[in-house]
Amino acid sequence: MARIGVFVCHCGENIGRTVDCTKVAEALKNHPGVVESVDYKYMCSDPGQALIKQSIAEKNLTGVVVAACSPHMHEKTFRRAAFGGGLNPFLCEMANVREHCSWIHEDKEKATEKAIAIGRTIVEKVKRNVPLETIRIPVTKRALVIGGGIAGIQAALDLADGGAEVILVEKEPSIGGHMSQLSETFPTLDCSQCILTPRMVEVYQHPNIKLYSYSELESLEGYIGNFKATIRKKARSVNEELCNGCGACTQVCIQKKIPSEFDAGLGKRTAIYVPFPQAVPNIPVIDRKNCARFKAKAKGILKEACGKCAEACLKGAVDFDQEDRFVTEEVGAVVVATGYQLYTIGKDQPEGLQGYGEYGYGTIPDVIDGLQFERLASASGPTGGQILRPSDGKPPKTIVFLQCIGSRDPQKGIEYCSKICCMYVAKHTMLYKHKVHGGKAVVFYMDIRAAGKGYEEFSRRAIEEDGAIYIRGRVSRMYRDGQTIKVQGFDTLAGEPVEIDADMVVLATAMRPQPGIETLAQKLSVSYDRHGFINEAHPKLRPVETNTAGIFVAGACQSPRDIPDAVAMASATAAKVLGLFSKDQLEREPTVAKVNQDLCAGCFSCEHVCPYGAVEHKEIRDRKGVLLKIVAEVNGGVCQGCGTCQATCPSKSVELQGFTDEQIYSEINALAGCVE
Amino acid sequence: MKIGYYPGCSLHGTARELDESLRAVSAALGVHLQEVEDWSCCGATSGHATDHLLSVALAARNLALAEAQGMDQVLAPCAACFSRLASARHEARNDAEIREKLPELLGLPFTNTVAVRNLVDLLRGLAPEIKAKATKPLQGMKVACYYGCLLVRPPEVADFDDPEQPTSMEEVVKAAGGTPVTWNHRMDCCGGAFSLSRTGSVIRLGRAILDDARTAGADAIAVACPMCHSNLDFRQSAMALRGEAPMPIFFLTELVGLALGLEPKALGIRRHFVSAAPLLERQCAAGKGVS
Amino acid sequence: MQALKDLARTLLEKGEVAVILGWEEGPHGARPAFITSPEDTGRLIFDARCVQNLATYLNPRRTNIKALGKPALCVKGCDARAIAGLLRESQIKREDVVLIGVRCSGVGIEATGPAQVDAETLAPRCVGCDATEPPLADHKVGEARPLPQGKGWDARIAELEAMTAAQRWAFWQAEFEKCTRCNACRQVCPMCFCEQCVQDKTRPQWIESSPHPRGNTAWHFTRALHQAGRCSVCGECERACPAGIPLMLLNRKVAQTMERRFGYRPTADPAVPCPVGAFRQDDTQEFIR
Amino acid sequence: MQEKSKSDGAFEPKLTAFVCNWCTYTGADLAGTSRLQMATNVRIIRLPCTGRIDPLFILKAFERGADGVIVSGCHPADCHYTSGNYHARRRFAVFNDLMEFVGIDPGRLTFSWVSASEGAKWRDVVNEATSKVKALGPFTTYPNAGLALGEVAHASA
Repeated sequence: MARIGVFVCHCGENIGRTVDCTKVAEALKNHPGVVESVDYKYMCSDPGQALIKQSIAEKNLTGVVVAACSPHMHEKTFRRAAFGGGLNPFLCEMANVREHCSWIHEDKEKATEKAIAIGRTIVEKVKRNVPLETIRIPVTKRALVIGGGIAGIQAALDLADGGAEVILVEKEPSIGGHMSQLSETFPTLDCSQCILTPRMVEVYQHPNIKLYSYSELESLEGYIGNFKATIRKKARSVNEELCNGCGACTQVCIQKKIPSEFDAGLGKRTAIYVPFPQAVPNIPVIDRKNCARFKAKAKGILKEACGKCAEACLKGAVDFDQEDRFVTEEVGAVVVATGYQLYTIGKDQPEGLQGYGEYGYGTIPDVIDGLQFERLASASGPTGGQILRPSDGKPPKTIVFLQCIGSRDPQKGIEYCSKICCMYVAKHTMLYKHKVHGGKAVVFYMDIRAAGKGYEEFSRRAIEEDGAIYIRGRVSRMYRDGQTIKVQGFDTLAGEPVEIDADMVVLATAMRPQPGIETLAQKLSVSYDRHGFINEAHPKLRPVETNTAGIFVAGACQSPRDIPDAVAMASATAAKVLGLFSKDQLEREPTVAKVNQDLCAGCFSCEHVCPYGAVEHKEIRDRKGVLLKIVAEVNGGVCQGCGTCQATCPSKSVELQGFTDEQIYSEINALAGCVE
Repeated sequence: MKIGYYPGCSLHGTARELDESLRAVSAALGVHLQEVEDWSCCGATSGHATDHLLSVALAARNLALAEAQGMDQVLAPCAACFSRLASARHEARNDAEIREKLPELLGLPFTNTVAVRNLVDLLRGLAPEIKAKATKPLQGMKVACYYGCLLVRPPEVADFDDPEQPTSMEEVVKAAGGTPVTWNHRMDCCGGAFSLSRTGSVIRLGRAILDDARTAGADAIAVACPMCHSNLDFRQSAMALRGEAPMPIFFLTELVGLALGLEPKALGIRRHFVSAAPLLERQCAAGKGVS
Repeated sequence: MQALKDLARTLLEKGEVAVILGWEEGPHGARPAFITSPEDTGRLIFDARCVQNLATYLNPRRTNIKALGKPALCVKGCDARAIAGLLRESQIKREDVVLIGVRCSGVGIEATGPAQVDAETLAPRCVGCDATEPPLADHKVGEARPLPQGKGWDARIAELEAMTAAQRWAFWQAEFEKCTRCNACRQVCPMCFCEQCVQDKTRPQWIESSPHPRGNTAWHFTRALHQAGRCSVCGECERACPAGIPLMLLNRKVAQTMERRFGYRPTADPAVPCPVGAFRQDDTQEFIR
Repeated sequence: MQEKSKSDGAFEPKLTAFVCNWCTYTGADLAGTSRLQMATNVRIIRLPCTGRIDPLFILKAFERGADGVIVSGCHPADCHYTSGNYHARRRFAVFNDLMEFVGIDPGRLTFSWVSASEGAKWRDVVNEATSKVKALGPFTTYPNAGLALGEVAHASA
């Protein structure tokens, strides 16, 4: 006979305000099988938990129901308390009367009535709970880091220094990400590459880090502690073992006019190229779309058009026939750090985003975006660090900077703030003023968001010391007028239209997740918001975890982040992963499916629907060893407990522990007010 | 194709050539225009400045009539008329209160089912036919397409082209064999109804437009709005400072008409203040079609 | 049907099989026959009265056919689909049974019907049959004659769908009310092979077992769902129902869903997965908000 | 056995919601943390995944006097278990069609995808489902199937 204890939490006023907790406790007291029903101000407090432990002992309870917040919040807490009281933790369940009741209703009477109903339901369930044993599974102490930008680099280094093996996968030929393209960084104006490149080298040389550059994640199987990652090493056309990075091949390449991705299209590169001098690894890659040899091949020309790079290579490292290769790595945890891309301002936009045709990006050569300006300002850039405008290579006397291009503009499909633009525009104005004396920097802004250590001071400095002119308002349109660009906007503080003749315009465009993030998220089965940013498990308390166990997120793929944020997140993920690796065995909730082999008819419908291939075949033989039948058996280690098998089984011969038919059946009945 | 036709006051006055050229072109393209019986003012200029409900009702009356006369779409060639009629539809669609009031106000049933088409929108739809039937394409004529303020704005009302980077007029001109030039002032204000009250402004604005078109190397400007036409055409002499070459202002329909080989006379081109004759002669002399 | 008799005889004589499952003349029309000796093969018949789907006898939980030795089974095209179903759900192995496919040009509704069917007497399930040439068979006998025109279920389904929800509810309640839960529909179905039927489960008792419209509704609803993508459309359930409940309307309705939504038609290819238990990322979901 | 909750006389329907733990349940939590007010009529039964939701649950809920049922889980491709919701979707498709065919008003059953970030959508689903069912009135025909009129009156009293 069940002896259930019910504990109703006021959660201070959170539940108490709209739910009469005492009444709930009273009502449940008379519920069949309930031997103890009390309410208390804070059940999650130590005294509250003590209350539970005490009643378990005194009333020798067979089950505990805590009517409080969401199980996602405190289920673990109270199960631990129940365990402390000598009860199997899985005999304790939570009735969610806060998120699902007190917080969403005002009518106290109705809310209380509902809370009672919720309570009854869970009581009925718990009556049918059975003691379960936590499953222990081994942990592979290797981590997969996806993305070799600053976040990925930081995470990899912290993990490696913490003693974990790291697999770092970067889709570009070199690690470094966007940070390697930046000239200086706010708010300290220290040279980006100077602080980044040492870390890149460190990654390359670290004994615990295995780097797959020019590679992408193909698929991920398994579960926390036991993932199997398949990685596609894209055909580099250069043998990484043989190449010594002398660069002879790039010297002789006949294709020299290809827009360089690293220089954001402002510089040129060859078809066989190293993205930038400090690239890690310093191994060239052949861009097959632009290589004369491959282009000819694609056209069906059999004669080998060009092989200069191969001839130039003393190591014989150039390998035109190289193909994509697949390697599988077993890892225990995954860190996603794929970073961002800039909103493309041109006319044709992906996934329904509208462009900013009125700003003439792509048609007016001297209208560029923030990253391009970084390259112009960078000593390693196409102009060697001089600010020269693309059209005629003259130093611009007036530059107009436009903030919030794409950001905070629901009409253009993005309502969020990209966080970094205010600061980097301030930085740009300084860099410009420092390099072009007497130059005029005008900024059109909506608000200046300078929250961060030294940020406000930094943006003030741009205005007060370097004399950047800030105009609050938007630009309606721009057009080329001879050598200058007419910028027509509105000064909302002065309340009058303004027209500026600019030599160059820099658009601070929105930060968006990398293309293909959805596909990646689906491979990892982590959720993402409507913009494609990866969802964190909890906005405040679990900022670097995803809602898939063992998969973590760092940097701008979670939401717009500046470098300090990205690095902080990266270190946080490392801490999380190392924490995970600190155990030899992982404890898993025993919510797994079990087959009733007497009743199983062996139709294996369950096998077809199981997402994890956890269903195995088992032969049932009699004493003499005669095969009686073949039935399904669930591998508890592999099963993740979705329960699709049970809903599929026609004879209900497989049960998901913790969510058995009997439990749900009784919940359904309880809701209808009938208790059996 | 059959389509309701709402000329509006301008096409019976200052912009008769638009009416004439439109009818001629429609006939040539097999579009049957059915004039809305008993049509009345669209509520432009003064109407919508005085009273909102009135302005909606004035326009809605014509739509209601079209509805009663079994039309499913109405062509409003004047940009202002188009804007008013389209706004009325928009209001009736989104403002329940107004929707309720309209029927009794109009004394007519109004279900807001009649689509309002713009001249440019219509011609863009017919571009393939124009291309096919263009016996005298405007080879090489450099045309600056001038949208003005109303044609594609506000987007939720006009709703047929990009409000910032429209392309529809250019498409039509291309179909007619012309070469659209890229220029900057194609969506600026021409001064509109201030032609009489603040002529100075109109001249200043118009001059900027003409100058920009010239710098872009245009032979002519194409418009799709009677107001724009009268401002740029009628006031052009006043805009000239240092004897710039006159810039013919065509209605889009006239250009299409020329391409289709219709007589300039039939298109009412002779009604222009800035004569198009020199240009057309040049074209013809250069053996570039167009008599 | 001499060919059938001869084939059966040789199979038995050669000892390839120990028993032939077929049809024979019975006191009330055609009935299933179990022939174990070559002499008796003369009793075998096949005509439009041989409506029974013998595949159901392969269910070990129903008949211990194995005890007699390896069976040869006479199958019409539609019956072969049931065999495919049993293979697909690993209830039998192909090598455990010899299939004698009988070319069929349509059968009647009852075993007592005429030996030759016309538009009037043709069973609805045969309308537009695509398996007159029996698939999957080891041997084939008989000759296919053109299938007569007939009336299927779809017209009736359309009628019902034209009604209001309340009217449909009333219609089905009236039908379900007749059900005595004799379970003939289940016992005769070759695809009902569970160790324990869900309606016999008591902990919990999802389906009330007393013959009462509420439980009956749950039962027939669930039965139809469990048949989704599995029903071989042999119509045996409806034929077996002593209360005359139009069960095949339910099965056919589900079959329509299978075809409309998942492009699936009952097949004799065991390799084709059951549409319920498979999925496409772009499956229809207009009913989901 | 089933008592229809009657506060201030007006019909207050009972709705049972079967939701998945990872998307919709979390979405409902978010609705709570965001204090989004909604109808009090919906009672949630938490399941790991829509894949676990058996048509029998829905039938039983109706049988036991639920006036409406909500079934909700992760959007396609968002399933925590990668494909549970895809299988569920097919199962529900068949259920949906058959249910209409046997004459249960589709308005009584709401299927929806509500992600962990769609607290507001959950509120809308709850409110819309509730008002739909309110309009349809108490669902007695199923629970009382086969009862003589007298009994119906008695049961719904």
